[in-house]
Amino acid sequence: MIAMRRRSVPVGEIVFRALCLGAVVVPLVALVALLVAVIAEGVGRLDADFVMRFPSRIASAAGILPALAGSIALVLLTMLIAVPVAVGSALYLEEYGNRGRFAGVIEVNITNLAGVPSVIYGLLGLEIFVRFLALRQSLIAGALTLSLLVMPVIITASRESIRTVPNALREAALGMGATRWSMVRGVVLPMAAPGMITGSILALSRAFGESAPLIIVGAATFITFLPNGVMSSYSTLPIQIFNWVSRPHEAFQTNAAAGIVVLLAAVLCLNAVAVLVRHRLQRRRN
Amino acid sequence: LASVLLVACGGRGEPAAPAQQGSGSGAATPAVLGAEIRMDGSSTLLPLSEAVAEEFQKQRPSRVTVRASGTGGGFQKFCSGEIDIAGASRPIRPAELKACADKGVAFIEVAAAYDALSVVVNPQNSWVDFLTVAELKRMWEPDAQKRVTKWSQVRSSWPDEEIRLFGAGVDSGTYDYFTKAVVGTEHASRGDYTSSEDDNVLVQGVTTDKLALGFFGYSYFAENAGKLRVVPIDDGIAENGPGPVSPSAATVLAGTYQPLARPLFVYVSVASLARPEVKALVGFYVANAARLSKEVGFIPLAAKTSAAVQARFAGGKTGTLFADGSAVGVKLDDALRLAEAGQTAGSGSGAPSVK
Amino acid sequence: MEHDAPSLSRVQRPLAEVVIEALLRLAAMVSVVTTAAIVLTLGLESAAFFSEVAPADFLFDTEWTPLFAQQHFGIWPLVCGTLLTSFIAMMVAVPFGLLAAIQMSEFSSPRVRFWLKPSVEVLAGVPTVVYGYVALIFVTPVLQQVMPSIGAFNALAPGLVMGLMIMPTVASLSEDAIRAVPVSLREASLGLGVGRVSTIVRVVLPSAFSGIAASVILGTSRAVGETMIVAIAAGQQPRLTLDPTVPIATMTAFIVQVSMGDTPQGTLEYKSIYVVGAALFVMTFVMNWVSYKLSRRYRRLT
Amino acid sequence: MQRRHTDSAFEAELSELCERLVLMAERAAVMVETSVSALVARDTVQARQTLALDARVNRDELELDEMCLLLLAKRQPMASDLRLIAVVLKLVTDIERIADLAKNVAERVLDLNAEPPVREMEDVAQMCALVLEIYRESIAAFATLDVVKARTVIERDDEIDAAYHTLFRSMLLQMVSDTATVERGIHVQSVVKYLERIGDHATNLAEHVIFVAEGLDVRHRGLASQEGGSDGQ
Amino acid sequence: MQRRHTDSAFEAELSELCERLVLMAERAAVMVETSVSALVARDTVQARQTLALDARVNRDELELDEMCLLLLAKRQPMASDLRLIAVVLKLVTDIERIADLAKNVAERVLDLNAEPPVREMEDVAQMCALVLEIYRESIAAFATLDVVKARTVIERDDEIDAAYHTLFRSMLLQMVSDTATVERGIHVQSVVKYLERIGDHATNLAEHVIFVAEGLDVRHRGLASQEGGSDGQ
Amino acid sequence: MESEQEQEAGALGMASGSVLRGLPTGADGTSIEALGLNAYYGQKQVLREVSMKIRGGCVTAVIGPSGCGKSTFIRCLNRMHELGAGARVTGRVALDGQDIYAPTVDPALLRRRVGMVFQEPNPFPTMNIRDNVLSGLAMTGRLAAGQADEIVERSLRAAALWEEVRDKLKEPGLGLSGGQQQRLCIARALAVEPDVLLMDEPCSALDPIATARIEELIHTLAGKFTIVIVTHNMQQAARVSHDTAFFLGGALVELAPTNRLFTSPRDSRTEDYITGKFG
Amino acid sequence: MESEQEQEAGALGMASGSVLRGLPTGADGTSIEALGLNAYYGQKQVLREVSMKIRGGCVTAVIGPSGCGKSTFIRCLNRMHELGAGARVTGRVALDGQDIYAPTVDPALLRRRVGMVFQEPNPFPTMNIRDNVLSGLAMTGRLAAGQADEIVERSLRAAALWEEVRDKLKEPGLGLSGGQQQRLCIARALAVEPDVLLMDEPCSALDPIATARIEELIHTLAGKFTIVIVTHNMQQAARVSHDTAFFLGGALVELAPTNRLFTSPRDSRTEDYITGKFG
Ligand SMILES: Nc1ncnc2c1ncn2[C@@H]1O[C@H](COP(=O)(O)OP(=O)(O)OP(=O)(O)O)[C@@H](O)[C@H]1O
Ligand SMILES: Nc1ncnc2c1ncn2[C@@H]1O[C@H](COP(=O)(O)OP(=O)(O)OP(=O)(O)O)[C@@H](O)[C@H]1O
Ligand SMILES: [Mg+2]
Ligand SMILES: [Mg+2]
Ligand SMILES: O=P([O-])([O-])[O-]
Repeated sequence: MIAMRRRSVPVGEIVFRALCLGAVVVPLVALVALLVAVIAEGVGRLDADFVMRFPSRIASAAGILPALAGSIALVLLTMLIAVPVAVGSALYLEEYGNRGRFAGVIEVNITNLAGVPSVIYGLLGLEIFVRFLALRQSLIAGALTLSLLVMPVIITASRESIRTVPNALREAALGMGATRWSMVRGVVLPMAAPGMITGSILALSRAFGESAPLIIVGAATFITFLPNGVMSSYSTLPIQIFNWVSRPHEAFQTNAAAGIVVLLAAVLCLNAVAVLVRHRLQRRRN
Repeated sequence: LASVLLVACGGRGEPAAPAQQGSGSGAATPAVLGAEIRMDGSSTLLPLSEAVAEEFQKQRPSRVTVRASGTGGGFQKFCSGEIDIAGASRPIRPAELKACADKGVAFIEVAAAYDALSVVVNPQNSWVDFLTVAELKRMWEPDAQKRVTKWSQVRSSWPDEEIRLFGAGVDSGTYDYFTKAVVGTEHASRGDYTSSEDDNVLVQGVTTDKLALGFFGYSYFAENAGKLRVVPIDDGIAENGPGPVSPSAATVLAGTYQPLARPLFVYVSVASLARPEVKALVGFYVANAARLSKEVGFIPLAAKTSAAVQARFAGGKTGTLFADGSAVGVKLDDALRLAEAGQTAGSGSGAPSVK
Repeated sequence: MEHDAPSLSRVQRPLAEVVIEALLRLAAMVSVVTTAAIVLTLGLESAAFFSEVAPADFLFDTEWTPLFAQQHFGIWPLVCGTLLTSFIAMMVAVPFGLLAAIQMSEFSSPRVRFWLKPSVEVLAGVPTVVYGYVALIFVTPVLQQVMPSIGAFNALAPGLVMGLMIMPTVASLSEDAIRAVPVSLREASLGLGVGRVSTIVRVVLPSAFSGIAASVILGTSRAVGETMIVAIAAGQQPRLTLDPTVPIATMTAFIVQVSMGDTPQGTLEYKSIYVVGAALFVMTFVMNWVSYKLSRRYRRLT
Repeated sequence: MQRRHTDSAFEAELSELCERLVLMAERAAVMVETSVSALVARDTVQARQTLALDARVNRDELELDEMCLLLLAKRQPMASDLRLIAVVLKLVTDIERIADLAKNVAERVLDLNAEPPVREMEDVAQMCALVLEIYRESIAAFATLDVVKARTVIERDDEIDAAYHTLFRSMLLQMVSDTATVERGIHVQSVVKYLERIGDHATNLAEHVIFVAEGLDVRHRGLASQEGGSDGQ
Repeated sequence: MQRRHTDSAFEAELSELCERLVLMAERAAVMVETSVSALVARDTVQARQTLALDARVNRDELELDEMCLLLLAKRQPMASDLRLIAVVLKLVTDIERIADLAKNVAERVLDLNAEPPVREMEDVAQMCALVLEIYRESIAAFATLDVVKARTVIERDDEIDAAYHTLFRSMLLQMVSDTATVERGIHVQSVVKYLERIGDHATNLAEHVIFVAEGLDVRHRGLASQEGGSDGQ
Repeated sequence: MESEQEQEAGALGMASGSVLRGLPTGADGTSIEALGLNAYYGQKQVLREVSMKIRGGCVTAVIGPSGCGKSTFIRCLNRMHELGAGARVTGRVALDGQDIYAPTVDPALLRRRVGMVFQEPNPFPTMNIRDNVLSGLAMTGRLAAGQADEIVERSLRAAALWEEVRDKLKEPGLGLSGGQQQRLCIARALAVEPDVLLMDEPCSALDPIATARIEELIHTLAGKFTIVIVTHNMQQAARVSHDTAFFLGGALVELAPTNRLFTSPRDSRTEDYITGKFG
Repeated sequence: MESEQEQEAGALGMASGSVLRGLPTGADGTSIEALGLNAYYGQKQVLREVSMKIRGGCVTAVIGPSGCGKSTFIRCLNRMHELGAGARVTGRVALDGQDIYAPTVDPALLRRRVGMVFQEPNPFPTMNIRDNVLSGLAMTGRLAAGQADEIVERSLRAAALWEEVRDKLKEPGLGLSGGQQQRLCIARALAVEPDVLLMDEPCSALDPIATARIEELIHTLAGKFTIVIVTHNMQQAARVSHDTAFFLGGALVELAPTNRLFTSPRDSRTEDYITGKFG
């Protein structure tokens, strides 16, 4: 009979597990530290005035109203453009496109677009929208640029979501004599919607925090008004923060921190909503 | 949906206060504001332009955007009619003049304030007492690239340590002016330094680095005076004051801080002036430039000069005083005097005259 | 037997079907058009660039000063800066990401994982301008305490922060790959009397290798393409160095730097940001493609 | 068998199988009854009727066999179901044999009726009644899978044997005493023998009932228990 | 059955089943042989040997039944496999019955041996040889699933019947002529009857061989074809 | 082959009232006839010259080893096959004599007459029980306003599910047990009033209890509909069908009355398959 | 119960040389005895007071409806159960008399003696055939230098796979067919020289041919190892095992010699289950 006695305490295992735990805890602690630091720095500036005021050369009088309004307008416009196109695109690729070699090309194409650095979209927007289409540094030019940027995100999420719709359901619908579109509308869309919404919210959150391409397509740094149309100039919250960060005056760094608190609150809320939607989706699927 | 979420989330940190009237009073009635007034150009001038825009806003709600693409970038847009007002930290160049003329853009040149390009080092830098223009040139000229990398190469008594340079971005008028004044050729400098349109990069860079040396507008120095040490400059010309001179209102107005003192301008499109809100804004600009200059760290024009400028604007005098481009060391007063004498360039040479 | 069977024939496909399909196809074309537009813009401007600058200079010169009097067009300083920050970032992201992935997939209960994964993913959702701010305002001063010689702008701080930002990408994708390794493989290994750590290291990780590799490459691609952090905190000075303590410029930072001054179209500066963009695009494209292939492989494998 | 099969079709099929077997058994019983009553009454018509009934029982045999095969193919029966079907496969042979024996009786009747009566047949009728009672008992035991009843049947086989021997002896004495009765006597002895065989088949039926109900094979019981110990290679 | 079962264990089990059945059948054949040879030789010891052999056949019956049940439970047999197993279930009963009949013969031998010889038994031995030949033929047909051989067996049953009738008659005549021989004559007649029954069982075996091999149930053939049309409710 | 089927079905000795034989047949149901049917996936031929007649109102089971083309065959009967990439069909399939592959035939209309039930129960997860039943009509825009309730009840009753769900019609279909879900799917298919019901291994995802229920349901549906059922469980085929077709390598090997096929197949390949001689 | 098992196994009338009875048994193999075994997932108890003796050198099949705790039971026998979140065990399991839940027992060492084969064939995808066989030894650092080839051949022979793979030992294990993969997994388990082999539905993912091969293999392994096999195919249990245990609701209902259990179970719940009375 072979002994089953333990010979030694597995030190290696303990160390390994500690390392793994550390790998999760340390970044989360860093995140929390970061949040705390930023909040500590910025919370003093954070009041209703800060949100309701226009920018000012005097740090303590400055506010983020036009930037916030610009961000919201820009992001809404972006969603308005990107979501229908992306969802339509995902539907076409999954439900209509013949799954041949061409589909493979599109697949790689979209995967690649999702990984193209945002500055490249900025360059594209600058050349195409700002210059070629002469939209100048308008809200719509920014929104179109961001749309292209977030579209792959929504397309990928939507396609993944559509793919989780079992083929059997499609066949069930077609098998009862439904046409393709009535099948898509009746079966695929309702099932894939939560995934699409999750993807859209994540895209929204990304667009909300994006700044590099907007710098390139010319968001304004100092603006005294709220956007009043798609051709309006605009600023956004990240741009405003960037602008403040770039000022050598300490008081503006504080403003930047306060702006960051607002930005983070918004972005984290969006993430949380996305997580919740995803969770409900998973629970419904079980 | 998204917007509701957004507002709800954004509002979570804030008490839901009624919209208080801050400095942006009247912002809630955008319908009466008219078209946008677009200001762009010099980043040096940005603090002043922002201040003007902000104060003007208090008087008359309007839709003003201020960008800072740099003087060169500003002129590019100005001459293609994209913007109404271009800030500049140097006079318009002949090439830009021609571009404006080609597009039929007539303008009025308004001197706004003086600036003193300040050369700064870290407060811990104990060795730099002053710099001569020749030394600056040795540091910054194109040939210095990759060669002049040690303090000791500038002046042999200085330490044999790396020299880290920070300077304005190449789109800026500041850069143009500095290169012309120091190197002698506009837009000619070494390339291996930290060049940024972002002044904070420069301030931060010098603030935190003992081996650093940088140059930028006086206002940025003034705002961070505690963290920087400004270096007196000796231009070697006796009439500009003997020995090294530090930048200050006095030295600039006295004309002794040479060659790095310079006037700042705004250029206003004549076509845009037809719009009352633009006219009002520029009027406000001219009227308040002196007061606000001081506030944001510029050196206001002398009262006499200021009056001349206002008169020029009121008279709708188009064209530039500096048809041959920026002239280092030329004093604004001289230029205005010459202009008074009818020797203005620009209205005659390029720009179509406006009655 | 012929009871009145309903006819099976229909004259024409319903119009709505046709219209909808056409609309959807149009939407699907957008992404193709986007790629084409990117390639075209970058390509055309780059071609214009190379009509003025010899490609050899671009590839073999070691200095990048296109905006200055002594123009040099060697891309390497920018590439070097990019790779340096990316390398630093990956030095943070890979170990942390991988170990975190193991922690989440192997050592956490489903409930804990349910909270842990989104929390870690939040790190990737923080806007990059915030990270830039953090790198500049918080991290660099801390680093200066440790290494007094480090510059106010350097590759290290943004690299580290970028690592924090990319870590969830690596963690999340690796975790997917690790979790895609069937439980039965772990059980098979444990059932042979193999310990847990050995099982993870010798069975689970090798099985998830292509997925993990895909995540690392994708993370690298992110790092290479990341803009704001380096634009804010790395300084903006292209130089061919591997020293993480001095200011450097990355490809992305260069583009932003030039763009902040509104660069006149048609000038060499304008073209130079496109040529840098093109180089960036090629680099990230290759990485994305490899990552895609690898991730496909692990999906097929499991 | 309190609980029912989840598959109600299977349940129905199994009970149909049992019912069909009971029906077939009853048909055979009727044949026995008719044949002996024909013997007693010297009724040739009744004897022929008995002969005619055999075809129906034969068809029952074929059909029941087919049903069993189908059930085995369809249902993968296990345990008691399996035992039941296997037993039905065997019982149809027994019952068919009973019907055959009844047919044989009827044939003897025809032979006997061609001659003058050899003796009173009351006692044969009595034996037949006994056999039928026991046989029907065994059918009932099968229909309800009643083990107690089945054991009674098995025990009562001795009564049949006793009756058989009595009758066989009495007939033998008559034949020895009167040569003229030998041929007819042999016929009567055959009939009695047939009845005895029917009793044996009834016992088989009962043994199988116990097997279905309890999974206990009680055939050759004495032998199995005798040899169990000695022959375990 | 050219192709073999994928599951070689199943293949082996099926062939073991067949072999065991053939072995059992042969044991029964030996019993028949021994019992008749005891009859001819008036050999009480041999008769008792026959009786003893029966226990082994009985155990064969139980074991083969159990094997069939296990195969049905384990293998979900279909088509020819299913038919084979069902048929084996039935055949063991036939074979056990053959053994029983041999036992009965042996019992008669014991009875006869207690009395003086009644007649020469050569003709009975001849009939037995015929029955055994046919029976063994049917076993061979089963072992090789030889349908042609099986049909021969079925046809040759008439030969047995003819021999039976001849012997029965001759014995009857003797009994009628000599009352003293009645009791012993009846014993001999029983033996002859038993041999005839063995022949019937051999026919059964052959019919079942055809069913296994061809899936064709040839029992009661005449009847089935007569009634098929008329009785389709 | 056809004649053999019908002849045997009548000529078997057993009384037709027997439970064991007792699957009702509706002799006038819709018949389907395949004639020289070939099906392909790209270059790969998966059905070879299949010709067989499916008797109207009967249950026909299709058996055969994995990959022999069973699913493909029944998917050819309502033109679901052609939905796959590169899928192609040649030959004729006649539904009551009408060629379903004629160019004028709209597959959607065809599929309303030839319904389908799949391996996994697949109620639409976003719909409640009632909406699931009505989904076929709703998606084809044929749901008349007042009839909904009646259709729901009728279909659920036909699928032997009404009693179990009558009080929870508004609950999601996924809340039901697997077997109930499958019956819901059958109800859904019945709601569009098809003539033919194709079932592709409808019980293979179900436990024995649910399987028994579905088989019972097939018993009650037989006669009202023509049913074709694919199954790899031979016993199931033996239990539920009148006729059984055995496929091998894409070809039809034997089509015969079920009771005959499983006890006495004619073709040695059928014999080999059902007795487990695959090797 | 134990006594009944052994008594019946010996006392049955049939010759022990019969193929039908002919599973070899190794009477001196490692026996396992569970005593009052309870297993839990969090609050949920999934095994209730299971006490049963698994005879050494015999094949014991475990049957029962889905979710009755079959898998849990055999996973308690090599302490794989406790790997699940919230999983807990009380009671005793003795391996040749030694309590495997004693605190001093190292589960890893235990599992080397009690090997396991799973439902899905799961060769390590990153290893070739040879490395798969050696993986157990290699990963526990017990692979002596010169022995590798011999161990590979011995294990593969024991798993009846040697002839099929001897020429492609360097090819990946995933390249084999499903049935070969499962035999590879068995070879892998055998390479660490266990005394007991636990198999959790080892054929449920395989086709009938592969299943037949594995069953054959179990026949040849029986006697050399103590084997416990979970299966939901009653026929399979009847085919491969000496003893069969029937579980219901986490409790052991009946443990009996296989041949008896399927033809004449003693417990009416067993009877009901194997005759299909679930409702
Ligand atoms: N989408 C497809 N593309 C290519 N070949 C396919 C496709 N679907 C099925 N096949 C092939 O067609 C053949 C027949 O497939 P089919 O699904 O009809 O078989 P089946 O008899 O239903 O098998 P199973 O019992 O496994 O369901 C198989 O060889 C299969 O590999
Ligand atoms: N990880 C788990 N967490 C909670 N409960 C579980 C877990 N695994 C199994 N169970 C529950 O434990 C009970 C027994 O499960 P087990 O897997 O042992 O059943 P089984 O008899 O093997 O069933 P099957 O035939 O489906 O494999 C089931 O009710 C199951 O729901
Ligand atoms: Mg199929
Ligand atoms: Mg299990
Ligand atoms: O931005 P500048 O003022 O330096 O042109």
